[in-house]
Amino acid sequence: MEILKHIVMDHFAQRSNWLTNIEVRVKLFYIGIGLVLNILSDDIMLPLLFFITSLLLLITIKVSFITLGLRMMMPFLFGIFILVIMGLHTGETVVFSGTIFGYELALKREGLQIGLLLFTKVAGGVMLMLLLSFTTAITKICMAARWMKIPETLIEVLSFLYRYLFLLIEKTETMMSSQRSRLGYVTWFKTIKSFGSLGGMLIIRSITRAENAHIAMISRGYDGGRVLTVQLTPLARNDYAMLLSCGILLVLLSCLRFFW
Amino acid sequence: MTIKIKVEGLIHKYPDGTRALMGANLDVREGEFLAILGANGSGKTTLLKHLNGLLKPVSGSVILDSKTLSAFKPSEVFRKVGMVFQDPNDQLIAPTVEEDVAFGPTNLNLGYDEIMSRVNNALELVKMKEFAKKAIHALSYGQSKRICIAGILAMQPEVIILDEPTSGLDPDGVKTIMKILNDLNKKQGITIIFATNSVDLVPVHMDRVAIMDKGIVVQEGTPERIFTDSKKLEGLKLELPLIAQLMEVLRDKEKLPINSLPLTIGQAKHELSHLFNRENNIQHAGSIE
Amino acid sequence: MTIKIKVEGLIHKYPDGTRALMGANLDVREGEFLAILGANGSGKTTLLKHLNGLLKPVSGSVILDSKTLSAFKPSEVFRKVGMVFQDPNDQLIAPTVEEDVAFGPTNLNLGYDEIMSRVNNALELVKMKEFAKKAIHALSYGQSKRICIAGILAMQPEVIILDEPTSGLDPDGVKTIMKILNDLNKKQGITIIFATNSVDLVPVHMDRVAIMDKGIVVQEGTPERIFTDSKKLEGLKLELPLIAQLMEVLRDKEKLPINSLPLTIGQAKHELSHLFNRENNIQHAGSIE
Amino acid sequence: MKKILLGISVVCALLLLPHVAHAMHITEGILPLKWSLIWFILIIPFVVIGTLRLKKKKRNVPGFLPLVGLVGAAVFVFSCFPIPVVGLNGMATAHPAGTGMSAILLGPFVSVVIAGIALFIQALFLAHGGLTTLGVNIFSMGVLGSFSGYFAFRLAQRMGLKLFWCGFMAGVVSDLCTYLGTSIGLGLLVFKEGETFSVAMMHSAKAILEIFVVFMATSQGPLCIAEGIVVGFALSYVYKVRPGILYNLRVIKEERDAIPG
Ligand SMILES: Nc1ncnc2c1ncn2[C@@H]1O[C@H](COP(=O)(O)OP(=O)(O)OP(=O)(O)O)[C@@H](O)[C@H]1O
Ligand SMILES: Nc1ncnc2c1ncn2[C@@H]1O[C@H](COP(=O)(O)OP(=O)(O)OP(=O)(O)O)[C@@H](O)[C@H]1O
Ligand SMILES: [Mg+2]
Ligand SMILES: [Mg+2]
Repeated sequence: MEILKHIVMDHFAQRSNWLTNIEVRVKLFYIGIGLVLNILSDDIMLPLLFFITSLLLLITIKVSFITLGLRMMMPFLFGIFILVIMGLHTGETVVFSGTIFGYELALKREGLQIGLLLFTKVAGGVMLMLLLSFTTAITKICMAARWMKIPETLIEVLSFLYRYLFLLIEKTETMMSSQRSRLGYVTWFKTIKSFGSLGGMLIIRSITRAENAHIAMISRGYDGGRVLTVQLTPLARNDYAMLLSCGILLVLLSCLRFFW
Repeated sequence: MTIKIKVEGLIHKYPDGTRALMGANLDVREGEFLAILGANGSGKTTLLKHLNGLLKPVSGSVILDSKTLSAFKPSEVFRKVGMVFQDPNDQLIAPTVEEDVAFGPTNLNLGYDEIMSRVNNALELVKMKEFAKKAIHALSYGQSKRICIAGILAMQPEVIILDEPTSGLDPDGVKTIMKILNDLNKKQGITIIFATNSVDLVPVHMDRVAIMDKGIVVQEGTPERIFTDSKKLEGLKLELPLIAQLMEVLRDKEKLPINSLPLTIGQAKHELSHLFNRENNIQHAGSIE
Repeated sequence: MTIKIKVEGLIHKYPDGTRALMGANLDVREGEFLAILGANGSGKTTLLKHLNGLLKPVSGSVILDSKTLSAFKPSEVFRKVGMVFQDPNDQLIAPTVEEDVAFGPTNLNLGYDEIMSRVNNALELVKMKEFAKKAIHALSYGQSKRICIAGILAMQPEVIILDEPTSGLDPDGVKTIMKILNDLNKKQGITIIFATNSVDLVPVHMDRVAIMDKGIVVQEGTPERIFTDSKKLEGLKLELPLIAQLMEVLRDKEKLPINSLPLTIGQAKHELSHLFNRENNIQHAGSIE
Repeated sequence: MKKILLGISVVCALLLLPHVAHAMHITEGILPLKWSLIWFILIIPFVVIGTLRLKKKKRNVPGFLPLVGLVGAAVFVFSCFPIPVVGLNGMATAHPAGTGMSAILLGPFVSVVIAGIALFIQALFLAHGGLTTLGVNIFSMGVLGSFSGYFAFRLAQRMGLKLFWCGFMAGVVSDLCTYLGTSIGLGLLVFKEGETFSVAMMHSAKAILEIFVVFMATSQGPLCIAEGIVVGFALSYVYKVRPGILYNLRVIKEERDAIPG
């Protein structure tokens, strides 16, 4: 639960600043191309560049470093893990070797180099993603998804899920607190059992809520049609300008590689 | 006054066999502010859900504008009669305020401009205009309540039904909601039906009261007619408004000469100061004498 | 009187950056019935959750029985301080009433007989003995509320914390719960802390009041000391109890000679009958003269 | 000296693993474009069928949309339960996959869609997983997890086991398969173009196996069991309290009468 409490929060995206005000399609375009270039890259400069520029952009809107650090932690650990795995499995030049639990292991230079590249790609890619999520509310993404002709049903499920996620987290926390304050989590088995009934309650709660939500929807005239309503305004001139400059920037970035 | 909604002999049985309504009768007059009182489980919510056809009765009928409800298309009924549920989290389904308020009008198949103007109007009426772009989960309880009302207002209904809209709100929040509802009732002429457990609100804001008990409406009338006797109300698990309780005690225990039972602070003030002045005058008269 | 719980400079920040407590101070005395009032979002729930360690403060401390909370094992704290949350559905964990009340004692690793006697006692105290075998989902709202309290009582706590236990209950349900709590407080000597939005309950049942605003406790004292002025309370989004509102109007607008502000029906009756009798007596005296 | 360094790095990896496995999803940036596309193509049929089913049910079953959204949210929250387990790395908390549960409640195809949406949200807002790695993650958690869990549940039911054990099987199997999927996704990274197919496969298989073993040896092995128990308990809890729910979702065949009050 701690994870959720700390991280599922879009309040940065709810604020108003120059990054959140950029048209969502422009942002998606930039981030999308950026992510592809990032995984295509075969040296560490481009990923690092993405990492640094995104970080700088996020700093301009005063994102707290703690939040940023918390979100980067998991991908970084994963990156280190990949570094070790690649080191163990790829290449010829053995750097270190030995046996552990009777199992022969050897770290190789080439593998470590690839691992390092992957590590920077993780850093760059994740920072690009964070740039998107810190500056774009999920509803904007839903709108853009509709514009991209993603099936409406999927978007509706996404927005429902997102809408009720916060509520269920809060409810679950209260239920957990009340179990905890009656000592439901004192031993391992009790903990597992308490989680079991918590899971059960969660299912029951979500289903009764779904029934109530459906009744409320019917009473507001819902007959199986659309759920989401507000549409994107058509792209304006400065959106195109932004799009163009992003495009030029990306082309420049990927060309830059050849001069390194 | 014309009858807006007429409920006749409504009987409802839930799938599990609970008989929640046992022949309820009720008249809702056009343009009135009607309170529905009743103990927990007396069938208030069940009755309200029949008024816009969310539940279907086993027998009996609901007549809206002198036409039985089953003769309407559901969408027509929902357009005329809007319902605000007790828990705002059940009702707010879209991720942002604006989208949620637009949900109803969209289902009416209006044009985009019409939808947006209705959304703006509704938000204006509940004084939440600047929250249009906010995420629903970032609202406080009282704010969500107001958005629920806006969502219904955007459908421009003739009747609004509210199920315990003030429970869990602080005194200031209660005042705000009641002010909004009173404005809608008095200025826009919307008929309001309001289920509640707080008897103290009733004499201040409502024109008429219906009391439910065990699935039927046992009494109907003006607050002055209904709130006359604490004994009878106790049997219905209710009580007099606090001011009335005080005045009743003064009348019955202290034998003060109070005739009609004042229910609100205004009435009680009037009555008591009157009484006091009379005493004073008598005393004055006495001393002059 | 000994201090049971002492809260010193409590600051709490939710993960999203909301500063819900900004240095709250509070003394809870042993055996008292303390009300915590405050507008929606003023930090009542957050404060209460600190009192049994469910939340950890950023800074400041909670001292229970003159030992800081962090020096206790969590299970010890939960045994001493029980908490009843607002929504009973969030708390009833087991499928039947009996199993649910037994949940806490079972986790204390007591013997079967001890568990059963505690369950029976607890159910007796909340007057729900005959419901022992009922399924949880077959209970009414007020009944579930009482089972929640029983579940906490079965752990034999020294302090019970309740978060808005009366919201959504009918007047009769409110009376029952308040009677149960009063008995627990007066007869069993259990310290009770009670967060609420209904100011009218406070002067009738509670010994002391703490008022919260924007994350701090801004006032603390007896109801008589706190409820003196409607202006100040309005700034805190609260109001005087209805009876006090009436008496204030009589005193300030009608210039009736009322000295202290009566808060409950009993006090008001006393004051008013006194007033009228005095007048009557003077008048009498006058006419004799 | 070298040995010590190696030892340290392996121990580091082992210690880190539970945290990595926390996320369970392959992080953004790790897959090269080729693999990323291959995985996306692999999952397309499942997602398309799932979406079509959703669409059809949305039209035919009133209230299906909020149901899927809410159960999806519930499963999302469920997958964040911090379950304490003991592994090689000592006491740690791990998170269940949850797809077993959603597959039981909503059927495997819809469950794939739900998993996809959950993964999308996690990628963006938790930085768990990623956008270019969405394909492989949906494959391991959504497709493998859902179908294996669903079939394990139905199989156990066919064998006449109690509901608890059916849920247990679903939880354990779907969790194992999810990790297997993640291991495959990671292990295939060492697959090299230059080598002959069989040699490259050998290498990859070795890597897959190693990763999987490391996963299992740290907290994730015990987690499978724990997730099984939790899912089992949760289902039997629902069965005890509101059997009608399971019946309406077609999880169980006959509706037992409500508990006599
Ligand atoms: N979905 C349901 N299935 C079965 N019984 C129900 C259902 N909803 C309500 N009931 C029962 O019907 C009766 C009337 O319930 P209703 O909710 O209408 O009462 P209420 O007056 O609104 O009470 P409250 O003040 O607690 O909201 C109660 O006995 C209740 O237990
Ligand atoms: N889990 C949470 N995360 C972030 N902010 C929160 C959380 N819970 C409460 N808050 C915020 O903290 C503040 C205090 O909340 P709290 O729930 O303590 O108020 P309260 O006095 O109990 O209000 P109410 O009368 O509505 O119950 C509010 O501004 C609220 O929005
Ligand atoms: Mg009701
Ligand atoms: Mg609260």
